[in-house]
Amino acid sequence: MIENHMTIMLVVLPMLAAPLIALLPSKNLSWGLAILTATLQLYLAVNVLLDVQGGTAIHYELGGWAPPWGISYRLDSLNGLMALLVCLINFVCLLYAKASIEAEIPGRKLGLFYATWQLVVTGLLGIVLTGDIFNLFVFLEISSLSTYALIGMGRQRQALMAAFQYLLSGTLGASFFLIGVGLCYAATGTLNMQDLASQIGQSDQPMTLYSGFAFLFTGLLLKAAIYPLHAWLPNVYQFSPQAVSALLSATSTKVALYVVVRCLLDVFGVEFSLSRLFADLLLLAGSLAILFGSLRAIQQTDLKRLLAYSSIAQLGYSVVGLGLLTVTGLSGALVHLFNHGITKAALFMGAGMLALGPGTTLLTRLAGGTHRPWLLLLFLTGGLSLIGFPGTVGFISKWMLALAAIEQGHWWLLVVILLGSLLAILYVWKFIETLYFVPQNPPETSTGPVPGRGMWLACGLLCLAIVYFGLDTRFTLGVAMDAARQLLGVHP
Amino acid sequence: MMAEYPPFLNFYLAALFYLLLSPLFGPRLRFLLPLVPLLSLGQLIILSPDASWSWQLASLSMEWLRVDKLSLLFGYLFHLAAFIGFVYALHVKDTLQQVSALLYAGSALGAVFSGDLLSLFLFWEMMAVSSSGLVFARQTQTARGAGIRYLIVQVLSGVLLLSGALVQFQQTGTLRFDAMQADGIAGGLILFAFGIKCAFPLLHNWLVDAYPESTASGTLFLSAFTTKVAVYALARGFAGTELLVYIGAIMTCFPIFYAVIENDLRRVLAYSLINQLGFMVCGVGLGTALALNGAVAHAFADVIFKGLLFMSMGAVLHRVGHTLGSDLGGLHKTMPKSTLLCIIGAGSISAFPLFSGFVTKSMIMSAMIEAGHDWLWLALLFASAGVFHHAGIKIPFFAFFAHDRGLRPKEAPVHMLFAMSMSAFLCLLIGMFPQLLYRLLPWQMNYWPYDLTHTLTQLQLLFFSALAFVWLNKQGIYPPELRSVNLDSDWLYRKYLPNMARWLWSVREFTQPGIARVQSVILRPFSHQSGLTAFDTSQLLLKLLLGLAILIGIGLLSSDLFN
Amino acid sequence: MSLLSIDHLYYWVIVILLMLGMYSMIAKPNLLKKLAGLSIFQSAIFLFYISLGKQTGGTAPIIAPGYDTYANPLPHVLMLTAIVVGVATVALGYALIIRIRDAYDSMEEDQIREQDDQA
Amino acid sequence: MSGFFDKANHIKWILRSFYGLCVLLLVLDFLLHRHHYLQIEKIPAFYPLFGFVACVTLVVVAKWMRRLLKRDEDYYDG
Repeated sequence: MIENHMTIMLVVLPMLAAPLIALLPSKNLSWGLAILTATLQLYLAVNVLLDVQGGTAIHYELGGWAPPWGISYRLDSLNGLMALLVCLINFVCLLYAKASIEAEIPGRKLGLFYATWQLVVTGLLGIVLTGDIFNLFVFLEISSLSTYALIGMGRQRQALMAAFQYLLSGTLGASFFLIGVGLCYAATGTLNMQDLASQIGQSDQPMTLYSGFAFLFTGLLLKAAIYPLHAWLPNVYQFSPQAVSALLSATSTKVALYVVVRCLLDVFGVEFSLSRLFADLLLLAGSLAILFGSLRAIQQTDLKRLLAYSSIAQLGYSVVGLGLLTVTGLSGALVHLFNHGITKAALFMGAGMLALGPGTTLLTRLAGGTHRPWLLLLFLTGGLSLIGFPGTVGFISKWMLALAAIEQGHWWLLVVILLGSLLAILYVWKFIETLYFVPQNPPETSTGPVPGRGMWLACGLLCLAIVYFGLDTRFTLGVAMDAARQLLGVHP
Repeated sequence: MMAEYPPFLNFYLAALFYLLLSPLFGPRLRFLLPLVPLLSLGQLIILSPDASWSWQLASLSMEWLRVDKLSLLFGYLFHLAAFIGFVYALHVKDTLQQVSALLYAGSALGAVFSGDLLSLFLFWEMMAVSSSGLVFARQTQTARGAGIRYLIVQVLSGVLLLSGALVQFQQTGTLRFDAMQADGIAGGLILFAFGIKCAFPLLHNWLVDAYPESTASGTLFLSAFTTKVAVYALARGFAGTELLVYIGAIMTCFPIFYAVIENDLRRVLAYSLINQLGFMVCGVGLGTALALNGAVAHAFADVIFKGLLFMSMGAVLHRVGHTLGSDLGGLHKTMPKSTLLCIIGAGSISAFPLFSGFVTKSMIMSAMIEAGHDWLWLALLFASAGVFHHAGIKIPFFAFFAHDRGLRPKEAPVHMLFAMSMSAFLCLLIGMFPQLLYRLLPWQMNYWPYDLTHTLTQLQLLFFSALAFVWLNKQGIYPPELRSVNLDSDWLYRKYLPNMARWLWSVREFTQPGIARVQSVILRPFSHQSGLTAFDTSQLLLKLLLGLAILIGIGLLSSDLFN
Repeated sequence: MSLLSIDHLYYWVIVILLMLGMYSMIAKPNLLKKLAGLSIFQSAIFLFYISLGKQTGGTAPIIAPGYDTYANPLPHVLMLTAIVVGVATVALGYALIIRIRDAYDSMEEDQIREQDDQA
Repeated sequence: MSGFFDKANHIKWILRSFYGLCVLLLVLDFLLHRHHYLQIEKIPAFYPLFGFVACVTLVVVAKWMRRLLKRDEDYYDG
């Protein structure tokens, strides 16, 4: 019985936990319940992913209503991987959040913080698992609204403005998505993804469908911060509470990009959506993102902002992989979503640990961090992964993407990918140098809160994951290849 | 059976333990470091010759242990170098340096035992990163600058290697690292990558830029591994590539001119390192058994005698604080042992009979004649005379003799002297009993260096080079040591490109007001204030809307309706 | 032109509302007015959906004798959800504005920016 | 050892023995029979001549190069 409901439990658990957490009297209890939920979810996510390995899919009909009338949930390798990413990051970030967030947010608000956090996770998992496109919109808004609230809790007052800006631009993106859904509905009369997929070819209103397609995707690309639509991201990542930056950087843009992949390949289908021009557009946008993001990252003087721009660049890699439209490229893109997720989360956590004392992430204020040599290890691992150094996860994704670029004879793309790595060295070096080789003047005596054990544990876990999945790719790359084959309809 | 794992693991694990244990035991731990290469050498010796060890990575099999005579020779050499290096570095209490050195030595070993291009790339990049730690460890502004330039060039080499590997994989479906063709994209890229690490002409600048900026012991490690791994890779991948003979000949000749006018004695040694590499590259390019043996044997000898020279200059750096020829002199009075050891190193690099350089370099020279490259042989002969001139005489002369500047530093510390003595002993041992080294060489050959002709001609060449030095000095023609920098190919990226960038920037500055005016006209209805700060919501939304409009436009255009 | 016909009038209203909302979001420095613009923008989308369900001559979808065309109820139902989402968004926006006013003592974006620039 | 190289006649003695060795090597070139691999080696006293001329050329060219290439010590920092 339970097994049948495992999929939906992933979404329902945090939704139920959220109000309970808000009501619990002490911050430790709230956190305890949150981490308990997260652990359960992680267990469930691993289980369902194991269930769908090898190409089967789980269908779940909400309330017993069969699609296209009822809402159905569908789980295959693709969203199984994403669900695992969200649950994993959620778990690790919660581990980290305890000590980190208590230094940033007054104690009476902590219950609400964890409750909101659960809502973000509910929304993200809902997006990942749902098979209904309007339901997806609702979850998108659930996660976005709770995200705005979390961002607004940042320690500096700029966080409020960042949250407000994100609210405006995020709603803009979601609205475009909604317009797109409406137009598609007008053309096909259905909201269920699979049903939609079967209707696409037969629609008698192709113009409406194309407009819907265009609106839907631009809205999603905005949520995913893909190159020309990335402008909202740096402020958000810079001013959020530390744990929230880590959570968002690893999940929210990734999940949005997942929706792009799902809609593009599964719903609209390769022939419909990826006429050559559109695929080339993705390649171009991705390449520009890689170059632009890396160059801007080099210019930054704030560690978290630098990481934010690097995120824009790294998302570009996934977009490039998507635009290549081959199994190699797509699996590279998908595995990069996962790989970059854990890498960036680790780096934001490191930044948060440095910021505990000074309360800012300005690089000049963080200089001379030699008193924490372990953090250097974290920054090195994460930084090397951003560069794409072999032995880290970053290498795996870039290797796949580079291979895919050569397969297609896109030499310029290979140059862009490698150039991106070289630029990454510069910005990675920039923060490592400032943090560890520039003596601070005057030397700041490191008082203030010391990173808690949970923070170290979380960082350690992610670092291990970066190296482990960099050396043993059977699991991550295997699932990504499965998903890519399914999406492109290629059978091994 | 237990011992059948790649030796680099010994060093990586040691690095990990050092990092873990150093907070507990403090710098005392460093006294254990020389044991690492010793124990690892033991493992290498009992390693069975057909051992192999591979790792599955994403449908690729990475071969981390391929044992043959060529890789074994370099394996022994690197263990030896690491041992000497850690003894020499016993005074260093800097965790960064120790860990970098361990990782660096381990990576070099990993590279020579790699059976495929991907593993080679892995260790290639590990070498780049770990070795740059040794440059940064000097903790000066110039070292940081040199370090980042070094790192970029090294990683660039790795990136080229990766591209080559990718192309080869795409074309042939295999990543195995064996003899390759230099024509074709894959081979070309890989050769270029090797060439950077091997300091080919015009690609050599990272070496003379960064090596002299490292710490006393750091330079020793640096000089031992990176370039020798490159020689190994060339010997394995591109033996017999004619192009390399010419490149090698140029490499032997051009650095000696720079070495004569260079002031920093460690930089002189860096130039002479390139010169020695030139001989090895020539040997690889010739590709005969004798030449290849000569190349790897010379690499072996070079690690030891160049190390010895760098160690003696390191001792000077350690005691005096700099190695500028213009400000040194007369050190033999208080550092007699270092002086003597330095002279042994100088004798070896100059290839005096009975010193190690002679028994290895003469193989390459003989192979050159056998191959009929008469003119290139003359160039190499010229370079040999030049080596003696700048490394054999100039280094000991300007540091330990020349004008007495009144410096009275203490003799080098005991552990340094011990490390240097070991190297000196090895130089003489190889020089006097070359068969010890010859027996280890990978290819079959029949060669004996000490015949009358070789010995006599070499002595004549060297003595009359020395005579020229004496004569030039007496005539006052010899260029004095001056505090200066000499332009080299790094001018391109250290001066020309920054200037270009500055120029472009000024163009931008010039046009900026115009652009801003246009912007403000377009955006006037929306702007309440000029200046783009982080919190201009209007700007943000405008940007987003513009992006949305463009994407929607293209999305619609791309539809079938318009096609 | 069919696009200009009276049949498409409501589309034009929707487009105009969308533009109005966007203009207000972009051009007004006052945060409240930006938020109001967002609200207008969202309302336009609600109208768009509602117009989708409209059938000429159709009535509310309750089966009754004498009527054979009904409006499609689904978009209307969807909009109930969307309105809830919209309300939540605006409420959150107001909450943020209140906190912004506490922190900066202003709701005008240019004044807020000045304060941040000085800091 | 410490004052050994300070005395002028010690230096003179060293130099003289050095000159002596040079002369000896030069003479040996004519007395001993050495192998000739190449045509050019047959020039009498080829190696001594080559060694001397090579080094003088090296230094002269390097001096000329220095005029071209020498910059201030802080050239790149500016």
